Amino acid sequence: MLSLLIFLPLLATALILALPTSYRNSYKYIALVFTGIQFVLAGYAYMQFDASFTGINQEAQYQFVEHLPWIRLDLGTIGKLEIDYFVGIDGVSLPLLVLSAFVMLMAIGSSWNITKSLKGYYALLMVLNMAVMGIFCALDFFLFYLFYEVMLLPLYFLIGIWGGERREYAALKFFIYTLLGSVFMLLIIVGLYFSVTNPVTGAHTFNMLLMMDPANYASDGFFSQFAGHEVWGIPTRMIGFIVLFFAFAIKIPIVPLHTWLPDAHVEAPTPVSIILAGILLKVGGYGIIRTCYSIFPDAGLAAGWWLALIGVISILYGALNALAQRDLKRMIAYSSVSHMGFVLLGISSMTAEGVAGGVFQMISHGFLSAALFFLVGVIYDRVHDRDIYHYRGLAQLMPKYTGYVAITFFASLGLPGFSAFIGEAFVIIGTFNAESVGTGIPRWMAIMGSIGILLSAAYLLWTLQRMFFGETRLYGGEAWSAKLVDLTAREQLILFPSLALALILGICPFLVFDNLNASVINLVAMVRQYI
Amino acid sequence: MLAATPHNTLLYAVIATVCLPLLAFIYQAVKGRSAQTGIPSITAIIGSLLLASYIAVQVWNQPPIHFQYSWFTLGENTFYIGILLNNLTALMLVLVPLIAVPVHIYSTAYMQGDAGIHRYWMYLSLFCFAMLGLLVVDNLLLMYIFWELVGFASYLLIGFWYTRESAVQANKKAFLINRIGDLGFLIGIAIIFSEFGTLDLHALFSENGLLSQMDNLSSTWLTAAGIAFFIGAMAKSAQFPLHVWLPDAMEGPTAVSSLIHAATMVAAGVFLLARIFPLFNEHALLVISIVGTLTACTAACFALAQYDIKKILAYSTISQLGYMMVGVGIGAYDTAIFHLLTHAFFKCLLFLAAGAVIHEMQHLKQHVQGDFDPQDLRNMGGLKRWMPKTAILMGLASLALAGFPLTSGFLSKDALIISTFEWASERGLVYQLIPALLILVSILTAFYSARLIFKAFFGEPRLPYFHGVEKHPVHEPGASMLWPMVFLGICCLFPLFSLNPFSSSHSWILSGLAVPHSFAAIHALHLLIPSMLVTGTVLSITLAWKWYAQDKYPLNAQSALMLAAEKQFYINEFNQRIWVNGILGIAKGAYWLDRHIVDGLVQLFAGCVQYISKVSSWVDTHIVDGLVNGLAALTYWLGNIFRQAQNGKIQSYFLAAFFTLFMGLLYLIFS
Amino acid sequence: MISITHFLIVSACIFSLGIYAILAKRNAIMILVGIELIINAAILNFVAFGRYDKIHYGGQVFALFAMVLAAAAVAVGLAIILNVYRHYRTINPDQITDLKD
Amino acid sequence: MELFLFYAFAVLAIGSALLLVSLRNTARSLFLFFITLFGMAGLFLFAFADFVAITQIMVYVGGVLILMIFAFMLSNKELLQDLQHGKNSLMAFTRWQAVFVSVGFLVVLTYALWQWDSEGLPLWMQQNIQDGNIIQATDNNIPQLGIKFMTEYVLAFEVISIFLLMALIGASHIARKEPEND
Repeated sequence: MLSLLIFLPLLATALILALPTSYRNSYKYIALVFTGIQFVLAGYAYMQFDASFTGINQEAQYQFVEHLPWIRLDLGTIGKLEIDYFVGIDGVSLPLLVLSAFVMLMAIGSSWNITKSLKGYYALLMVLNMAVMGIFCALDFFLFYLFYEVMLLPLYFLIGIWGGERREYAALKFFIYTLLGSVFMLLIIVGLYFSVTNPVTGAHTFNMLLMMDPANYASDGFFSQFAGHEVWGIPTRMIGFIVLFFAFAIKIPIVPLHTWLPDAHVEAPTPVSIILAGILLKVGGYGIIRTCYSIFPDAGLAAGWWLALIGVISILYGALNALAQRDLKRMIAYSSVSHMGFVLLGISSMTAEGVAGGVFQMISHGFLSAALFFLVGVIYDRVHDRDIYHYRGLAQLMPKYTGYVAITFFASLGLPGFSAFIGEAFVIIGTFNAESVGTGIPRWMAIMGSIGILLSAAYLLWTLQRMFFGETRLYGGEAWSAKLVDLTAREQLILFPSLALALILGICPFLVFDNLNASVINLVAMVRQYI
Repeated sequence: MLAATPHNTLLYAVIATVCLPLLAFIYQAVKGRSAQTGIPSITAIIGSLLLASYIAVQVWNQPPIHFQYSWFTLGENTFYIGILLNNLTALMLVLVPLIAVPVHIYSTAYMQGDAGIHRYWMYLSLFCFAMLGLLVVDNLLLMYIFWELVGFASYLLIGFWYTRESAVQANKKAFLINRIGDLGFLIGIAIIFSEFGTLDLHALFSENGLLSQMDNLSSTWLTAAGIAFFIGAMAKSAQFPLHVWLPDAMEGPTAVSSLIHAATMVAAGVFLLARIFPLFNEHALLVISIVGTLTACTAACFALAQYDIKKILAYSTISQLGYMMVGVGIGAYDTAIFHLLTHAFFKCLLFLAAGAVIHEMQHLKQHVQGDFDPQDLRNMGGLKRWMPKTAILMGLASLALAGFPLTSGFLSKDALIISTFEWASERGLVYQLIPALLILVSILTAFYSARLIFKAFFGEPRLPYFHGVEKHPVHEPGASMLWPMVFLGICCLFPLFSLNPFSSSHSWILSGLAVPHSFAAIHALHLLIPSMLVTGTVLSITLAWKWYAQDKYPLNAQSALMLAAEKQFYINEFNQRIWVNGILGIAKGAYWLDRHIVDGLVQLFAGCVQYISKVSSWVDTHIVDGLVNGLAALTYWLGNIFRQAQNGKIQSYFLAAFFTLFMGLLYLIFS
Repeated sequence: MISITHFLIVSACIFSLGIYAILAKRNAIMILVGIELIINAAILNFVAFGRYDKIHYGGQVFALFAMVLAAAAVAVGLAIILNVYRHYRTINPDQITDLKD
Repeated sequence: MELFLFYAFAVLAIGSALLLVSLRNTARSLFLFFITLFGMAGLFLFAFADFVAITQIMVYVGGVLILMIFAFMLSNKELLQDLQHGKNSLMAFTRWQAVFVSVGFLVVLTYALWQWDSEGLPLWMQQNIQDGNIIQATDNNIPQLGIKFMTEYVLAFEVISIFLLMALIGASHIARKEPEND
């Protein structure tokens, strides 16, 4: 079931590659159909999901598990190499899986206008699709890492070939940044591998779930909780946590490591921006929950204060930067930094409300930012300009577009009734609550974080006012007004579901929370035992 | 879980009351441009009114009724969707549609012919839905949701004429300032949640709620929570210094101003405070009363110097909201709600009447192709000749605002001021400042309302267009505008609220709310205060008559003080310069930081790596590869030289042969 | 009696000049002349050394043989030159480059 | 006196050869070549090879040189061309290459001679000098040569005769005029 979900796009890739170029107009339909099937499969998984399973650290608590031995090598004195094909989902990965399938559909829908070497484009898109699905399902760290790396490559090419003017620069920056992170991750993976043994077979293992149980660590293993190893006076487990966090923090991204994001977004074509913002950033948040906190709960708890501080800084800094932008896409990119800061803040609070709010914020930001980038793509497609000051009074020219933009902006600035509100509000509430449960996050951080909500309203409304209201006045004059036609049916077809979803989740957050809750409680309990 | 069956009808009635405007909103949103009549909205709001009346009758003076459904579970806490009905809710639930219906009907005429009228009805219904939802919900989270939705609807309506620069500036400002309040609200929610673990109003604030079981109400976090919620209320109810959005919000259509920015939404802050009243401890209450007093005073002063007819009314609203806040702050939130109710009617009427005037002035402007501001008092004067009914209704509302006997305003204002006096006398001399200031404000209120009436309707017309126009465009408004005004005018009179026109204590509202006051009643005040107020009011009206109706204005209108008052003591400029520019400056700085320091470091790092790689690449190309290339080049060069030999010239071959021979000889000799 | 070294030095000079003529002259006939000079230098050496061999008379015999050979070479060479001239209308070896790569 | 005459002949031979190679006029060069050959023949005399000297004059001057002059005259257009277009290419690269190689040979040979001289005469020469088996000025060489040709070197003589014949036939064949349509 999950394997089908993961590897279906590969079939599409093969099909696209096999078809001669004369069928190039059918590629998008192939991609669409396969992603559609994926979405249906993800929906089926959602329907079949039993919300009472707690996931996180026990294999029995995962669902749709497929656990096959993959690579078994006897390395003699070093021990036995044990890599499994191990996939399964719990409450944290399920919503992200559904989100990925949904955002992929959006991305393919917005690729309709791409004309440059379609075969390569759709093939890469499908490979990317496979990789992200794999990341959210993988429970073997080796497999996880594999998918993580596979994800980078198509993105590099998608930005580097189909991007804007400075695409090579942006693609390279993105690639090197992320590669830097994954190299660090590999370091920790290897360290963990040599510390952890499978109690059944006695071999070293990459199984994440086994890594979460302190009993499986060799008594003097490098990352063992009981050995108390230190490097430069820092406990090894703290180092492991920090380095692993660093790897995912680049993806989220947190503030000092975020500079790839605006460049990558600005240069990437619209569908890639959608995937970047909609799925890729979530890999960071997901990774922190799935690996950092689950494998190093003690270190995570100790570092929580700093993580929350980074989250708060990201929120405020991202929002302030967004306020200073002239480029619409760049503004949205910075707003992503700000919104993802909430995710980090929520997770680091380690309260059920905070973590669930963080995950919810990821979901919500997933399709809202996708919708935002799509909306930017709409006017960029028309006149190839993204400067906010070059537009004025678009509302008269493009009333439907303005309507969608206004709704999306309000949804993403956290208007109640839309999903972003639930995410942000519960992150704030959870963080505020952290002091009561003793995870060490002071309350002023929640208050500072909430200022981010105010700032996000400021930059979004200001943009709305500058671009859409007032008398129509365009930089490009009459030529632009002729080109700036209102939304087409296809564009509405893509936007409407995402906004509808935002509304539905805003009103019915239990659609996510019910499935999420058991896992979150389990995670929080696992971490809090180290208080 | 469903409550006992007899209440089921009530539940459905409540849901229907709230959702009828929502249905109207959805219907019109789907229909789009073709839904211009507004009939769905009007039908919905009338339905809501009827149902609300039914609910009020059922609920009034009954124990609170509470419905609750689980919404979602998060951690160990379950969040509920629920309805909590008590007397306060019932009152407000009737008030909102009661005001809204006349406004809707008025709008059919007022907004006629506007290009965006389909949006107007949509937004108006959305507002009604949000406002009604805000009233009935049973927990703070839902309340917050509707709280923001109300602000959102207000945003949409203020910016209704979105091509006007000032309108879109105003709605942005309104939303942002409300956002500040929302943050307060949100933080308040967070504090409550982390202290009590629930957000349920009933569980928290009912008679046996969590708060009443607390021994020590004076903990810091509780004070913080109180102040946080008050900040929320401050923004929504336009309390100083967060009031700045309300005067600007007058950019919206006047009917909207009357409903949202005078009668209902701005009163939501007072409603919120009343609903969560047990939360407030001494400190928080004192802050509330001080801010309320300050607001009442400053807004009254600002109102004195305004020329825009709507702005005067806006400031007067702010000032009256200050009164209500004082009412809450002294613990007598029943008087505050009472004043809220009476104020809703007369202020709504004032706005509608002002709207009628503006409407006619607009007609005049179009008729004579003149270029003047139709809202400016200085362009009016002597209008009673053409619009006598409007003049009478507006005068009536002004009297109510000024607190003249026989009007509703007299009752509520007196009740409020008397309570304040009673409260202050138990505390000490410094506290007496608050009631004293309130009396002063009351007199000022009378003065500026009189100024408004006299300048607009009395005296001689100030514009030349009024003279010698054949068929005069200025006339009484049409029936669909007039009748709602008449209805509201009736509601401004005392019988609706109390059978005894001179004593508020017999009012059914006060007895219905039954708030236990923390201070003893002083009966002497019930005579003293009203007579003081009436005397002051009459005097100030007389003075205003002399100054404005008879044009014997003794002051310099251009004096610095007057200008400062007109500009609200430059508070907007202050905000602009300090906050807005400050934050924009910080934002620019942050971006600079991002570009040059953060990204700069990355670039520097990248540059270093690049430089190193350039060096190594240089080494590679010039040294390592250089050797190889050099060898290749040498071979090539030699090859070229030898190729020269292969030039087909016999002598070259000879040369080569001899040269080789020569070399061989040399070898032989020297080896 | 003249020492052998004298002969050898003269012969070396003639030899060198012959080489020079072969390499530098722009006329096929002069190249032939250069060859003759070299052969003459060789003959001089033969006779100079032949003086010390009265028994076999190898030096003078071979000097005579060399002359015959030279004459034959000249005859064939000149015939070739004539043919070349007929073919190329020149006897400047610089302009006859059909052997070029 | 003997040495003086030797030097005179040597200077005559070398000088004319030098002049020969440096002149641009082929006709004059050929006449200078005649003088060189004559000088060389003179030098043969000093090596007591009178027959060789006579043969030199007869074969070279009477045969080779005449042949050359004929050949030159058959292609004498070259002369005019050379005079008209020939540029003074004293500095030309090929010229310097030639100078280098020839001077190089001269130096090497001289050096070799010097080396050889200092080592003393080879063994067979010393033996012959000791045995008195060297040709004296008074010796009559011609009968000896005839005897040697017919006895000791008869095979070489025959071979060279046939070779000469072949060369003559070949030369005449090469030099013959080709039929027009061949």
